Amino acid sequence: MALDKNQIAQRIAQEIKDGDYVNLGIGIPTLVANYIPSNVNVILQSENGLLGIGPFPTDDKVDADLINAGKQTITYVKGAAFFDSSRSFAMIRGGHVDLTILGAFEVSEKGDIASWKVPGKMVKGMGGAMDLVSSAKNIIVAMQHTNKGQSKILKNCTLPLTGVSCVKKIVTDIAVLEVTENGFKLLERAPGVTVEEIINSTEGKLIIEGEIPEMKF
Amino acid sequence: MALDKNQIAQRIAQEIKDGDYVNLGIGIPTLVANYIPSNVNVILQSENGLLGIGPFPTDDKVDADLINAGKQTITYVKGAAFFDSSRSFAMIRGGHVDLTILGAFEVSEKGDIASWKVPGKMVKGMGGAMDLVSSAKNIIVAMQHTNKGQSKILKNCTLPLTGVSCVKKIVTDIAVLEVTENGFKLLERAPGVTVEEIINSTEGKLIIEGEIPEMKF
Amino acid sequence: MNKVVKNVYEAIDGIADNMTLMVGGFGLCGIPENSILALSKTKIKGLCCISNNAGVDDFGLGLLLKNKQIRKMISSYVGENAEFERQLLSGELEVELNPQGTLAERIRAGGAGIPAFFVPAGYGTEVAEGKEVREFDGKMHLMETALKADFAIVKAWKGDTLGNLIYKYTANNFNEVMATAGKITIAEVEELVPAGELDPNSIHTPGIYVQRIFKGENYEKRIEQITIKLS
Amino acid sequence: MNKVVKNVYEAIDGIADNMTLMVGGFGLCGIPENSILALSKTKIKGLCCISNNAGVDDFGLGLLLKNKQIRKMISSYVGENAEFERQLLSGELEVELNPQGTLAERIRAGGAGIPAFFVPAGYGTEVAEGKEVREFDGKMHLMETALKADFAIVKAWKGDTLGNLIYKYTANNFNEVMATAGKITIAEVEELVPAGELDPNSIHTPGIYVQRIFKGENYEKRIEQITIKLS
Repeated sequence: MALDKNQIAQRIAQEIKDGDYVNLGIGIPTLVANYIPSNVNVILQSENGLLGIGPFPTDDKVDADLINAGKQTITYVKGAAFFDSSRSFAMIRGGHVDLTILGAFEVSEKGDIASWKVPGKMVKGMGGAMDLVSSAKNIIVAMQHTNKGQSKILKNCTLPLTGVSCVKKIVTDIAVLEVTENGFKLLERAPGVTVEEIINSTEGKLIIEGEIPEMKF
Repeated sequence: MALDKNQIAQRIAQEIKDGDYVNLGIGIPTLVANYIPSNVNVILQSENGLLGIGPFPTDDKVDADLINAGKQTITYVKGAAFFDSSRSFAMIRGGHVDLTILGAFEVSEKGDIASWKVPGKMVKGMGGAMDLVSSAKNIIVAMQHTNKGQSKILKNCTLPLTGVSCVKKIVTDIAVLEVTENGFKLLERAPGVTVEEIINSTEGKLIIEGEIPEMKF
Repeated sequence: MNKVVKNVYEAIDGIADNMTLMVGGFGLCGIPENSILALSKTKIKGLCCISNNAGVDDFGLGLLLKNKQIRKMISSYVGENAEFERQLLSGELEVELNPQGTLAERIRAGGAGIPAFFVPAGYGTEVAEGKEVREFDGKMHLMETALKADFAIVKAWKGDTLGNLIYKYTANNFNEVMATAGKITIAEVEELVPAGELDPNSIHTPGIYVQRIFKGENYEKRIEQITIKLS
Repeated sequence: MNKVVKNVYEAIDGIADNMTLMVGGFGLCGIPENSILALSKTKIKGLCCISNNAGVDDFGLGLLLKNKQIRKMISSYVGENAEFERQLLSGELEVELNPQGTLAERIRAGGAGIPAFFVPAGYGTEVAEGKEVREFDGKMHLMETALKADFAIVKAWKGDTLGNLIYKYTANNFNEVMATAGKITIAEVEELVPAGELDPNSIHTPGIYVQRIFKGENYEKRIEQITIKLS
């Protein structure tokens, strides 16, 4: 069974280590916050200028001056710090954020990522994605393995790139992949998904060594 | 009569306009603060991280965490702001300080300044002087016109430079000079000092047009 | 040293056709509502606006877009505005997209007297087109250049009569950095206090950067996506 | 996420021969007294210290100089120290002098992932030797490169258990910027409070930059030049 968005988020949450500073992109990555175990202390960075994102506010705590990078109202945790955009991206560019989790349209076997522009569609802009992917110590992509039957795990990206040779790991609806020098190494399968199904859904070079375990939740 | 240090400072104080943000160097420039008329509102910048230097503290107000760039204890005025060194020099380099007043060993007719290093003597370092002279909108130098009979107002500086083509005006113990494209333009004489004495004390090209007034205090 | 202006019209006095403006805010958060509204009531046109986003159809910079007062936007993300899309596709509007961190750093550089600097963001992408590429420590970087503006317009939470500013929470965003890069910086604030009332250790924008300041009125503070926890 | 260390010795654990350290402070103002004193009691030598100044003979970095623990200083002004002068003239000590603003910006760049940038300071002087020169907007600039350190050691007024720091007055100086540029940043603070007690709008150093924090003891806070107004 392919994973749903929440399950992808849940699997990615397992990658987060105690003490990590993490930037969560818009979409599935935002959901990751819901699955971080309570014994894992994590501080979430919001590139619009906050270290220490808290849960969504209750109705009476909504503050227009307190939003995340997805422009949703949020709260902040104890020990949070606010700063301006230049300092926020100095933090990101300087490699101080341990882990960046973001979505993508395509990833190549070299770790290139395309996530911001689809020719023929309105260009909305790259926002902070190019800064994040070019500087993060560790980048995990949350995405669908295929789109209308077409693989999005490719030899080369077909869409305009967001960054090159930067993605370290990918969690899709059917597999966990590591980007290595030799191609995508298959680490785990979604429960009930066969290796053959993953092979058939992957255009880029796939490395399969030994038994591939199912994801555990 | 040549001016003493306090008189040089007093004359320079006349150059300050209401609303100016001013950086005062160590030595004579620091004394300028004593002569700013009370109807002229000026904010003094200290490159170690303060906008809004106040007077020296009374005995009971001395605070080791509150010093100027000369490492003297100071106070701060109402409406002051503190910031770190990178932001302080961003302010300086960005040209936001209206006027920089500093001392010098030598100034050349091109506006070059030498103020930090004397061969054969212990090199203490340039501190913030190179940053200040390369970026200030307006630079006034406070200095002695001669040293042991040798002019310090030169065709070319002989000592290692602090900056090139940057000095706009010089107030010495005997004259006020403007640095122009064609040389030092004599603007004023110290009370009782003759134009001839200034000519004899100046090695660089001196431009004398019409009657040269005495400085007024 | 009188920086306090009577009202928003005095604040925006001097802004003219074809000028470059920086306008603070991220989405609709922390935007200088009063100044934008006042500009939308003028005939000023041909503006180049440096702003992370372009507002929504009927609020923020969307008001100036609707009036066709903007010739060019320099932004990182412009997705929430149908009129914007129409003008872009019709060729009426020029857009330069920058990675958000590069945009912020170019503005900082403009304020800090740094004409150019190197960043990794955008290497190998279309952002790199026409830019100098250089390797440092085995990693490829692009040379990016400083941005300045004729006027920077920012919104702060608290300000004093000397122009010192403090921003609230994530309403800081591009405001603090933009305040440093305007030839003239206009600050509209929710609270205007006498000099000396703000903690000097907690100033975000020292007054040296602000030429005009006024207390804004009737802040709507519209929220793009109200998300709440049901508890 | 436990950043609070027991004492200064745990804080400096891992600092080893020939490492590069950044040490905050301007003159003797805002220096990490506890950490320097502790280092002076170790056998660690061959250090490259990036610090605006070099202390005085018997305080601050002067303590490490006296023990010959420092191989190289990167500073802007080093004038208050006779032992320093002796070692420099004898060739025991290497010194690299940077304009103060360039030094601060190189450190910021190190923390901000900017490998190189252009500044006007030092053009036409001996500081320019060996550096790339480039003209921007009719003005000559030097290319300067980023500085990083194995350890950055800073002193703050207040800190919390997550490493957020607030500096007091001009004791901030190089501390805030250096905190961003250490692979490991050690913060000693006068007051250590639980996370949540500092105003999140007033943090100078967000905790992400600080790996170890402790409450310092017995601050002497020596003053180089006490100047008072007789009133």
